[in-house]
Amino acid sequence: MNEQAVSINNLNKIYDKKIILKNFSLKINWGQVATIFGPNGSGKSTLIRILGNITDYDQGDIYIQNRDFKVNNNNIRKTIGVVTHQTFLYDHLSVKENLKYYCQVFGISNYFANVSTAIEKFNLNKYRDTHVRKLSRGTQQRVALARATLHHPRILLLDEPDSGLDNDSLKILMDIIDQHKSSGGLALIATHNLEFGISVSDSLLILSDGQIAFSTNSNSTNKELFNYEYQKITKEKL
Amino acid sequence: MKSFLQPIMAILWKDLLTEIRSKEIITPLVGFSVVTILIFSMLFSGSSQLSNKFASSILWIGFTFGGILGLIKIFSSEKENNGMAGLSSSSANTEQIYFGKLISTFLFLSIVELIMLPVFGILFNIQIFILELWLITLLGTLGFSAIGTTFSAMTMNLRSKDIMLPILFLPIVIPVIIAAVSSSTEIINGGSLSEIHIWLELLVVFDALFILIGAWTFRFVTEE
Amino acid sequence: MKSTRKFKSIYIYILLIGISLFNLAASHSETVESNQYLEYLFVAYTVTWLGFFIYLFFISKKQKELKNELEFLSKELEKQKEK
Amino acid sequence: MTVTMYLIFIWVPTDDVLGISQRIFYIHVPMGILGLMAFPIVFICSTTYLITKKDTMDSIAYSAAEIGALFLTIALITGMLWSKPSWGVWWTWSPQPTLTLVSWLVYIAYLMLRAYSPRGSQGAKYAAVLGIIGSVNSIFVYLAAKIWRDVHPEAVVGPLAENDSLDSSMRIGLLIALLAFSLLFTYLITLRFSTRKTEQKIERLQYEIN
Repeated sequence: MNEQAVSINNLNKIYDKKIILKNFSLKINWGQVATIFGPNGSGKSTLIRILGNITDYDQGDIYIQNRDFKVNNNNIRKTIGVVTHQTFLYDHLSVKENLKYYCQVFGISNYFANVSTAIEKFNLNKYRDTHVRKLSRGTQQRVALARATLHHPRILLLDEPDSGLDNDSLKILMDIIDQHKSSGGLALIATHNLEFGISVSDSLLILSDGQIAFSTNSNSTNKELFNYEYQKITKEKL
Repeated sequence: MKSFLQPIMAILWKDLLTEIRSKEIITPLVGFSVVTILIFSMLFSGSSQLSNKFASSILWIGFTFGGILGLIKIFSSEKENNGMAGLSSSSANTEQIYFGKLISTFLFLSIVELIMLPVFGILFNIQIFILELWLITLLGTLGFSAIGTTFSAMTMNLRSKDIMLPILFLPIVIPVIIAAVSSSTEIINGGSLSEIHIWLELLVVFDALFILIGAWTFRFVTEE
Repeated sequence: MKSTRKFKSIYIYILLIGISLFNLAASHSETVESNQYLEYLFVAYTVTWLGFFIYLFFISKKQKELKNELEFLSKELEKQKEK
Repeated sequence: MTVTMYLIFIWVPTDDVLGISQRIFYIHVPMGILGLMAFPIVFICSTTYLITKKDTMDSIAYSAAEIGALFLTIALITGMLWSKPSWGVWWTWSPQPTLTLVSWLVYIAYLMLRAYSPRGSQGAKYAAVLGIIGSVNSIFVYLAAKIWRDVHPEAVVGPLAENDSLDSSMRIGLLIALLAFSLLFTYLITLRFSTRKTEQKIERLQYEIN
């Protein structure tokens, strides 16, 4: 039987009198990178927060590796890493301390080795003992990425991971995503950056009013069509 | 067992480190509580008989109001840094998060008590180095933290949370205050352990029950 | 809908007649008759019934508002469906 | 319906003006008992809600808490009006009034929490947690106040101290009153519950329209 990595069926989310996701369904396979575009408030971030177990959902099912998301949630969460536009980092702790803390929370026993590899991988050596509140937004974002990949998750959820990143950091990010993909991992990305999104992903989605308004596979032929659709949907919203 | 304790200790370590660096909880709390009992002792001065009877009530009034300020602060660092979201996206259980926060709340409030008791002893001329008195204080503080952690996490997401916390919290904590005040009055006036054992039993049962309820309900107050 | 409402008012009637009958019986069973603290009793009963009355008043007002809103919303929904 | 109720409510007390202050008892005690009876309801419904996430359970808990608050308010006022002529004081801190007052505060906190928390399932979850903690806590409040009274015996003037002196006809009267008021209690809860249902229906319609 073919194992579906992530399968979302008829997901509904209502928050404070507003429908954020409406009968949302999506399937992603291993080794795939899917990117969601969409105007602000279309439900991109909420979707990622739901899959990252930060926000609860009202109706619908999520299956990860054919296992119900709400049952035995702990083991599933070990396979997921999340980056949102909140960094989840503590201002008064240094980069190293933050990473060590999250290693322990994730139940990783040899956290020293893990923290050093992560610091190396994201080129953070310079900042290892700097308090997070003194870092620039871009560096914080890099630490957040390091934090999300500490436990080597097979599923990566990235909400605007490119925000505030300079070109070098963006390159690191894209390398990470490529590596992740070739090692059989899966990534779901939400972004506003069309170029970045199209270059890293296999399938592209446009979300509007909590539903998929348009979806396509990314290859050169329909890039322009996609661009056109994106402009249309965003304009409608304005 | 070790894997269950690891996240709890991590949360405790993180809270302590943050507190050592930012000094947001213990210092203002001690200041507030000490000023409160100072004012009361000033008002009751001259009537030593009266003040002896009310001494422990005053200690607990100071501690309760200071403690509420502390509880408002306990989750504000998590709120500012979105630490709760980070924790719930990790593989830590809500029970582990609850115990981690409970232990750090308990530790902070106990440190405050540790500083307040000598001040209290000096102001009211009371011998404070009695084992039973410390036992009661610790049990009371534990019950205080057990409920406080849950309500602090709950009110974090409410509108006008600074007012809602005392409104929700004070009626619930009344049994703890009654038990702590009347048993420590007994002890201060030379009572023995056998006279207050019923209060100790009440406090132990209260603490145990509300830690269990807190651990179970914590997932519901932190889910978004 | 209408029949349940009638049923409810009968329910209330029986209840109140029961209470008043019991009150009559109780007043005969009193051995000591003293009107010394009459005003307290009067205030207590007034407060009680007034409390219920005010509560019921608010509930029925709320129900009326809700009914209006429900009608408005279902009309709105029909309009949307026609579109 | 409201009009008839109004008439009857006025008529019933006029029938009764002849009694003495002791008769407040027949209102006060059922009010107190029923007001506290709301706690087990809130506790059971809140627990069930947290486990099953069924909106009905949450609505019952909400209705019970609101009616409980109403009953306890009346119990507190009538209690004071009874205490004053009987013992010459408006208020004593014996176990029953302590429990009543603290429970009343808990219900008020519950209703305020409902008003101040975000709409939808989150507010309901918060309220359920408070409901569970508050219900369990009421046992401790009673115990604490009772032990306290044993320690300070001068405070013994509880309403139930009077219980043994009730003769049989008074006891029957009390039972009838309790029965009548429990019917009213149930009726009010169902009324509030159906109102709550309508509210939820409207909320759902609003979602559909948006």
